[in-house]
Amino acid sequence: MTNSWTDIKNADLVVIMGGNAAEAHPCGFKWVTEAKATRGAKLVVVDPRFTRSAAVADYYAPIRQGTDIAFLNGVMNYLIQNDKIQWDYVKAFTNASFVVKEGFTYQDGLFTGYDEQKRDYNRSTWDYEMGPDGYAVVDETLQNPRCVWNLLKQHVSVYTPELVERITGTPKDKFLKVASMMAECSAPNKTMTSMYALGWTQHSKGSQNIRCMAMIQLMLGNIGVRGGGMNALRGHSNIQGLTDLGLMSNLIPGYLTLPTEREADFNAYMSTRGFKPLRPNQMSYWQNYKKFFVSFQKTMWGPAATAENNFAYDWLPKLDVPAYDVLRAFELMDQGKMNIYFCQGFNPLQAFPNKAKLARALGKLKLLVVMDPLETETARFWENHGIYNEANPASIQTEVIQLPTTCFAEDEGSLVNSGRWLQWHWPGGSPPGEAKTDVFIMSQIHLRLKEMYRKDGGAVPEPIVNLTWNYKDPNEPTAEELAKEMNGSVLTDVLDPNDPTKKVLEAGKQLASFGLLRDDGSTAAGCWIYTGCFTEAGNMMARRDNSDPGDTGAYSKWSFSWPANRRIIYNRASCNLDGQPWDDTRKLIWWDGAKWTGFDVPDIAPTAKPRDVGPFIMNPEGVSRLFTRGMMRDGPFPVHYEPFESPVANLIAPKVRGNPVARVFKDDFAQFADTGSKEFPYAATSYRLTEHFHYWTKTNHVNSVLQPEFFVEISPELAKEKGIANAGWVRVWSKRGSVIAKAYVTKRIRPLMVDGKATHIVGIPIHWGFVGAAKKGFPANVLTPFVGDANIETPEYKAFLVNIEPTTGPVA
Amino acid sequence: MNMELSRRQFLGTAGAGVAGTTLGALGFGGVEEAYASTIKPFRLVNTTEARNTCTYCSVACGIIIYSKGSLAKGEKADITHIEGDTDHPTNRGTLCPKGAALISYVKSEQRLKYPMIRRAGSDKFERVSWNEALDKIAKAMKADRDQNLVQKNKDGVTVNRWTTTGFLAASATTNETAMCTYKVVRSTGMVVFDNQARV
Amino acid sequence: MSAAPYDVEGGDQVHKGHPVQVDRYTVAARINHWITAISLILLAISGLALFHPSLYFLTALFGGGQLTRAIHPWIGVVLFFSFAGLFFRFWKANLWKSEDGTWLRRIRDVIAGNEEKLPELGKYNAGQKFVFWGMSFLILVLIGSGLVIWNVYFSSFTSIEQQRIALLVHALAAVAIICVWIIHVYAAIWVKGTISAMTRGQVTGGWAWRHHRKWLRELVAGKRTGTPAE
Amino acid sequence: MFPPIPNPPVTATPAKFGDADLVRRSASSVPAPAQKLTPVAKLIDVSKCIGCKACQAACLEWNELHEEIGTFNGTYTNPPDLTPASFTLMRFTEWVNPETDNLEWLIRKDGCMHCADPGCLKACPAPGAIVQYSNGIVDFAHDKCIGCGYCVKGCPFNIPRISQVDHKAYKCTLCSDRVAVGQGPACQKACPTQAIVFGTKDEMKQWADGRIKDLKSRGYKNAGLYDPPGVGGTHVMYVLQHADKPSIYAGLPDNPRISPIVEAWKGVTKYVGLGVMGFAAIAGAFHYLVTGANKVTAEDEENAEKLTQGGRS
Repeated sequence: MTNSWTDIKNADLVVIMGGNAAEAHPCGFKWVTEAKATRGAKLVVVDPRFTRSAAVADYYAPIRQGTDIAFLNGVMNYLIQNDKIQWDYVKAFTNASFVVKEGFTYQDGLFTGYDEQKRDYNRSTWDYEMGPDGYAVVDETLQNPRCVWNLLKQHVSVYTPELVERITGTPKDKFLKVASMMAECSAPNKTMTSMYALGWTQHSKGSQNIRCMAMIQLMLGNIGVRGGGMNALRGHSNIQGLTDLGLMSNLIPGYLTLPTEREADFNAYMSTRGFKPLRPNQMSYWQNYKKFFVSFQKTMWGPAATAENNFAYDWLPKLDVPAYDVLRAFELMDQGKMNIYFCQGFNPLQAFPNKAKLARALGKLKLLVVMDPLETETARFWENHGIYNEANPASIQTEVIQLPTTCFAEDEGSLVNSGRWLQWHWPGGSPPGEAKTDVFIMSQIHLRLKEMYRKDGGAVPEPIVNLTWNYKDPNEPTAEELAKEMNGSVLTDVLDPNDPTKKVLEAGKQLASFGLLRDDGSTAAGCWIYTGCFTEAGNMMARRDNSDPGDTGAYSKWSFSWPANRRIIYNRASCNLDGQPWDDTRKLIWWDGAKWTGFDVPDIAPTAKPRDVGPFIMNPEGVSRLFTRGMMRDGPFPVHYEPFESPVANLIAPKVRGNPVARVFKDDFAQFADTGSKEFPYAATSYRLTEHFHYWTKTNHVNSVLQPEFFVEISPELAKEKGIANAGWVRVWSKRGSVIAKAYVTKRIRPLMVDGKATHIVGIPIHWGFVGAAKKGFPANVLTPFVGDANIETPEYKAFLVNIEPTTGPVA
Repeated sequence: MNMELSRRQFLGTAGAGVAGTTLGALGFGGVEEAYASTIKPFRLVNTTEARNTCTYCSVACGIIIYSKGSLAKGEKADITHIEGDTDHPTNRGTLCPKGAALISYVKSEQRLKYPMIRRAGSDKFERVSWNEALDKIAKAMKADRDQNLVQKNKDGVTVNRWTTTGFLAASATTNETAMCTYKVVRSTGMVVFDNQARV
Repeated sequence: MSAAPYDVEGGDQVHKGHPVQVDRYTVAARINHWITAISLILLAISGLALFHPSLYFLTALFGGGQLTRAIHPWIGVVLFFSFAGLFFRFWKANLWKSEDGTWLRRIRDVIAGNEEKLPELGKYNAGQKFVFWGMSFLILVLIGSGLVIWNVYFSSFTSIEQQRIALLVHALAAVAIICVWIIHVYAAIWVKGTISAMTRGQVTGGWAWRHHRKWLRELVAGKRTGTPAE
Repeated sequence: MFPPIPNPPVTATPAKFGDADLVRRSASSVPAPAQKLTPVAKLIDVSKCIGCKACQAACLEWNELHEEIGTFNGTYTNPPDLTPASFTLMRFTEWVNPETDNLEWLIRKDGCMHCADPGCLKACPAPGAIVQYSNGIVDFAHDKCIGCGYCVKGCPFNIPRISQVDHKAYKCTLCSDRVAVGQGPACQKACPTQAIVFGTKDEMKQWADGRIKDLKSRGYKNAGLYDPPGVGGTHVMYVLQHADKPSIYAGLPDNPRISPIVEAWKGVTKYVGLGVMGFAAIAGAFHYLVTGANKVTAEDEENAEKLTQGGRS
């Protein structure tokens, strides 16, 4: 989230699209009802199903799953055609005026440089025209036909309300109503907030879904302001934290990236991450990359990471592919190219697409290690449960070790909420049986490896034997010790260059902010964006003062928010060019003539003059991007692409199947239903119900009572057509598998008219499996396709094809 | 913790004309010596409180865990109830149907209690000691790493990449656990490393 | 005297002697009667206990409210079948006769005890017949409405509205049957020599002569006479 | 936002009300309380409810109830009906508004309404099994309940359920144990959107006015408060978008009142019945005194003997 849960109360319009906040985040949704009750805010819901969010919405519009970009590009077109743009914001704070290189073009759904074999682009032309002064060329008048604004205008012009209706199935009048409600927020004193989640990410073009809305928010001047922003409603309690801390194939904590093979040495690595400013005076904060990186390396290897060995640059693995994401992991497993796999509080057999493939892949491992507080299907993938999990244990050679871990109620530490608050918690109960913390388990594994490599040597022992492990009890470091390590501390005194008797930084002290980090190895910080969370003043994450001066919803003294305890990022953009708030009733920060001040920590150098320095300090442009240059694999502007399994061909680019650059493994492609398939005529989507939390609450009696049994949702029209009775049994099958469920015939799902043809929708809730308190049932991933988003490989769970028929109950 | 302040804050900022009068009114009847026959004694009396965060979604609602016995005092603590924390700015004491049932997660019959091993071809899990389990894991890792770590690619560039062992990190563990996990995993050169964020 | 005996029941017999003794009820009939009588009394007590708060203390006799609630319907079942026994024994003799009309028309003399002014009667007079048929009808009503409000087993078979009606009907019928019972018991007390009919099974010839002369004549005429009971 | 009630106490706290505050007691009478408590109420704003069932979960957990895991029965309403272990239930209705032709998903939290004139209490034959406090809470005393199910017949909202296990009646207590220490009910504490708020009845009515204004401004011209006078008002009230037709909300009674049949049964019948029976007994006694016993005379016996000797007469 760019803003926070509590900030949503400041919104005038809440748009829930690509998510279902009321159902997935009820207590966060409270702030929507609060905005409605106290500000008279309006709530708009755009969703294939009439959801619980829609139940309390002021306006609901249906949409076919996987067509959000067509809808949102249509909105952009509407805003431009009707001149509903916050011009001062767009001109000053976006790259609308930047001139794009000659040679960049767009045609038939593809941009310049497409290579069909590689399913990839040569993105060299996707960039700005550079001037002789070394800066990007801009045209403040927006007259230049090649400036971003004019290219965008042209790019979205095809998405007329008529075309939007034909693609999305959203009736034209409903589309126009939603567009006009959004358009009202182009006024500087009206803000709209976007609340989205997996409804946008779980598509082969998920990243572009989100970009679309971000661009709309920029056009309306809603980024950086109270009650605005792009608010990704993260799913799990610390998924934000685990991402911040880089527990991903290609990441280093704080959104630094792992080297690739192309970066043979440290200088090559740094040269691609220096990010010189593209306009005069801009902060281009990534210029400090080396400070963050070196401080991280010092955390890992301390004294062993020296200037001489490039701070142990070579001890980091270098990638040969963009990432070894989960889909690639299971593909490799299925090819027999993996031997050991760890699942730490994770149930991939239920959570990843194409269960049949997953089970097959797990069966090819030598060793599977499961660390979890609860029983999972994954740990028992080898167990036979009839139709729910057909397996022959004797033929499965995988050894499985299941380790009992503590849960939230029994451990101490911090979690990062969706609004980037790091909140500390204290244990309340004793662990059951012999359950241990994950920290204990990881430490034990490391200490054993370290010992073996020290004694017997082996392949490249250095990174392991030199890993810093200075904890009071090496067997199980405390949460505080690790928190201090994340925050970072001074390793060697840093003296004042002008007065060497003065220490700028004193060895051993906790760092107060990442501004103090250095690239010479004198500071360490495990995760630079967290620096400030555990300072000499103590544990900032444990702060519990819930006062809120100005009633802004910032709660700046409650816990700690990264970066630098900032509650709304890009908050400089809440003020006009002269540093005064766009809306006096929604002050956040402002320029008092000498410095930036206000209720939140300014997202800009405190003394940076308003007219000199742009608000988007992480970007070398100093402004936000309507045109993303080469930063996204599938284009600098969003294009409507159909899902890989779609009931219709792409109306704007009939030749393009799915997202043209999304990675698809050979065998998986063979398992996709054809476009407009007769065999699989219905558009399915999967989702979670509010009574459940993914597959966890299966093990929980109360939640199993509240929604006990697997069912699928269909419209009365489809039920009639197929002779399906409410609460009767049905079989639903895709090209990958088949499930048996009860049918819920509901008016909340309606067939949509797509390009003149009625398209039926089948809704498939997730939750059920073969272990737990709940009734046995099928997980949705029996049906879902094995393909991910082109940029970040999030699987396409939200749009695929199935067939359905009435049947008799399961015989298990 | 400053709960008195927080309470005033909430009542103050509530703005409603009726703010704050509720509590007094509820107690208007004055103090009864004995409970009425129908009124159960209040369950939370003499329990220990612990401030915690709901483990489910990232609204991260504040919760209070009530237990018999106090960990702070080094006793065993048995959790008897979990309720929303009114002092928390985001949830103000409210909880969703999952949060309101957190205790049935903590006390679930499917909670794992002992390390278990399922041997190749077997159709059941067997108890195993922590030491045996951890030794087995570490040995298997070293063997695989020594054999399959890619030290240099075909162009002779040092890559120190380990792709035959993978690690799928959690989504609800603490940052501190994550930091520890990152150090241990990355120091081995493992690149098949991912978490729930992807899904 | 050639008319076929029409309300003599099996077991009825005259014994010559001084005084004459007449068998009126067989052992089986008496047992059947007393089971019914006891059930009815228990039902009345337990029912009244739940009918009016001032009588709730009566639940103590059954071991408290829960047990009273549980037992009452079962006693009802016993009563139903036991009374059914009586019904099939007595229904024929309780069919309406012309002299019953006359008897009713002279009800004032009945109440005043002027037997000589009344017609000769068979085994039962109209009052007894009224008690018999009244009981029969009310017990049917009570068992029917009782099943509807027998919460433990039958609550799901009827709507709450139907159960409300059943409750009211059950209460009214119960009041009625208790009144009938009072009349029955009082008559037995008032008319001396009656109770022995249900205890020893016999009445004296004089009693039969006074109250059921026609029945006595038939017994005699029907040669249903035996040696003195010595 | 309605001011949240502070976190519950963990140290012994004297109950803020008790037996001295009883205003009604089933099948018995109580002395009028010295002073009346301020009436409390729970306000359920259906227009704010997202049907998440947090109230159901909180109720099960706080009251330590064990509900069975059921089956899917063609609706989100689970379990399908109130049970001795489910004091409250979200009832879902898919209603197409004939005026706008828009689908409206009406979600009503069902449970005890805590009537000012409680039909359950009126019907109950067991002294003290159902009580009413002067703050409006209607509560069941299970040690006194006999499981007859009369309360079920007395209730205009079909709320109480009889356990087949211990044969006692169960329903929402308004969390009397929580209210007694100055807390709100568990469901209200949990409700994510504050669709459930708790306070004095006056505050709730005042709060409802604000909500109704907001709803009217959004086009719900019939928005209103459900506080049915037929049962003397309730201590659980609803804000409805369509207060003109409560029955569209899963059969919420339009004009609830204690059934006239129950009134007749528990009213006139009770007294007249006793009267009639008493009269019958007394009449008998009186008659005996006046006419004396109806005795068999010696003459009767002789006539009988003559008859049996065959002598004609």
